[in-house]
Amino acid sequence: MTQHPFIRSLALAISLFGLTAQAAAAKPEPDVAKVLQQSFKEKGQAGLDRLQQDETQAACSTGKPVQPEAAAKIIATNQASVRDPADGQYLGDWKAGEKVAQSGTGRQFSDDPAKPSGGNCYACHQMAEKEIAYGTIGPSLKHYGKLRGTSEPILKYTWAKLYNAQAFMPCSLMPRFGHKDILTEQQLKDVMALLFDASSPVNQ
Amino acid sequence: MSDPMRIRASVVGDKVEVKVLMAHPMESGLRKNADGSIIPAHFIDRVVASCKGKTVLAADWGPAVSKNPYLSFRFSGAAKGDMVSVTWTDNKGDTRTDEAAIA
Amino acid sequence: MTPIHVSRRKFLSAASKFGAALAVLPLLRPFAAFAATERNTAAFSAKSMSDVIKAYGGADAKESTEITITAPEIAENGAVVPVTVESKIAGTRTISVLVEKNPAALSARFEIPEGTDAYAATRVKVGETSNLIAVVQTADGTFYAQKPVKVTLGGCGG
Amino acid sequence: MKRVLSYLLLSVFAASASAQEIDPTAESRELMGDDNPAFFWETRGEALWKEARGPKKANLSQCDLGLGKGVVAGAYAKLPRFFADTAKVQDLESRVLTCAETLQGITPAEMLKVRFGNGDDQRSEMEAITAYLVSTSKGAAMQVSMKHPKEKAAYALGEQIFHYRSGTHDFSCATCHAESGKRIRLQALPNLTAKADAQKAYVTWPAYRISQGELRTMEWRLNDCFRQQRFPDLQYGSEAAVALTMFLAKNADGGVLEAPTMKR
Repeated sequence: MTQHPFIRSLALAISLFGLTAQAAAAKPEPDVAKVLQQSFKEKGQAGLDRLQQDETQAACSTGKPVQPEAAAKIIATNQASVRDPADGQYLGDWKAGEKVAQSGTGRQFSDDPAKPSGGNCYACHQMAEKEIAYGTIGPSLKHYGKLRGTSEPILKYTWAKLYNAQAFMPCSLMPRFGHKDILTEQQLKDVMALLFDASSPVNQ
Repeated sequence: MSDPMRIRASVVGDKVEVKVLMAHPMESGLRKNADGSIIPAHFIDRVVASCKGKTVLAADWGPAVSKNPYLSFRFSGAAKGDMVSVTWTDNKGDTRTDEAAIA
Repeated sequence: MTPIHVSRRKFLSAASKFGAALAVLPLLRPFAAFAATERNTAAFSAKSMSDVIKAYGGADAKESTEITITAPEIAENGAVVPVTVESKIAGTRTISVLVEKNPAALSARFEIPEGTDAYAATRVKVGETSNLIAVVQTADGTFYAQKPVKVTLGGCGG
Repeated sequence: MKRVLSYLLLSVFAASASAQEIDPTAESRELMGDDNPAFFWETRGEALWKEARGPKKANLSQCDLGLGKGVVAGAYAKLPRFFADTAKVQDLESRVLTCAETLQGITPAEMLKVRFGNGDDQRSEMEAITAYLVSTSKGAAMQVSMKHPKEKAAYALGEQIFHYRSGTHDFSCATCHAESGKRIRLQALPNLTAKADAQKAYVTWPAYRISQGELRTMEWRLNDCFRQQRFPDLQYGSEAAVALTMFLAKNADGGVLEAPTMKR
């Protein structure tokens, strides 16, 4: 039942080698969606459509590790959704990126839909060393660019990971910031700069 | 109308330990409403505790004391059954007095 | 409270309108008086420890290891930070709790009559990571101790 | 011997370091002591419970919370449960709404006029009543029945809702609450699928939330989690709310109730 990304991908790797090949995961009972529709009400910007799952969400709601067939499908679907920046530039302004990383609002029924959403990166990740209030749901991103450099492949991979984390890790806990229109292209670039810019606090 | 305070006074060794919880918004005067208007300051600014006619603690407070304030202190010269009385007054002139027997 | 109290309040607000409160107040409020007294608005609007001490007619404060501040290293929420101050300095008459970076530094000032321990516990608002300062007045002078408290973000952020 | 001692010491330090890492704000809670403003809600709630109100001018003292009419102490430890008169599984809050309607003639809409208080002049009667009722179960161990088929069904439904990923952010309850030793920002996250964590979490609600100056109940806790999951507004006492509470309460079986407590 673990959600740890490493273990999950390990399990995936093993099952891809046919060691634990099993039938596809059982689907949730059909009436859950109906009960949810009856138990929630639209409020603010959050309509009842928020309760309708896409294929990826449904496949990741079993409470069990995702099975190989479903995993391959998730990766394929989500890979196809990734859009590189229109102008080919991956890096924006790290100072704006830090603001995106700090902000946890956006898309909640209590939020003003006219205001930009945050990325809330610090909720789950360590980033700049001076920010001690970081979560541990995701891996530490401290010194992200310093450790990896800024080659084209690593920029491209990181962009895609922010855009749609499920393109690489089926049932990743991370929101699909680009694919689900949570962050704008400019905001994604700014977060990229926060991760890669040599003067960003993440790399100090 | 404000809720009564919770006053707990008990003998600890040769002292009396008093713990008081007060129900009060302790509004700082710095916060804004949803419409942008300032919420006026509203806070307890004076607290006096007494036992057997003698002041055992007095305090001046500002709006930086937390909402639903807590106060604890210790004094000598009283015994089980004696009454401890606490009075607060706020910046709007509201006041409240409650008392409790030392246990 | 008594009508006298109210009229003093009115006087204070009138006085502060003319900017006179700063000068007049310390005179109105003798240092060791424990009876109902006038609020020292100058002290409660002061931005720094030294201005708070000045407002109470004190002079330079000496740092003292005989004052203990108990407060969390990391506050779970800045809105409610538990703080306890205990002074072992003989003849402690008042204990003040200050938050260095709050808009007004002074949070609370406790008057300690004869027979009451030089000890007070309360909970204060701490707007941002800051020093908590405890100032103790005795007949011999003014002393202080300080302790840093980190204020951070908890929860989901929204 | 020395070696063993220093090893023991080392492991003690290692243990405390990791506890600090997982829950950096534990010291802050510790120093708060047991002087909890929840007391004000408990007092108000008790008065509301005993006051003759509503069109029927009755109080709530004949309410059956599962242990028989008028039995309050210990009832919360056995909720949610199936009630024959409503033919439904109910949590504490939805059961109180039933009692207010049948005994006092006060409609749920009236009871929920202020569903969640604002820590100031907008006070929720349900938060006060819930605080009072739960406080009478302090020290009781959670013991939730799964005998009735509807109780089993509610648990199973709750488990599915717990894992249901949806909305703009793909979040489910499990996103944050299905792994041990994690935190969000500095906040330790209970793994609600693991016994020890599930107990510790459940037995500490309702709680006085110091950041809001308000007493919060499990109905609020679930509603606000879903808000942050970017879901719509979970309805008070709805089938989903009760089922999820059933899942959490049953997972906390054996845990000793401490609520109302104080939280950040």
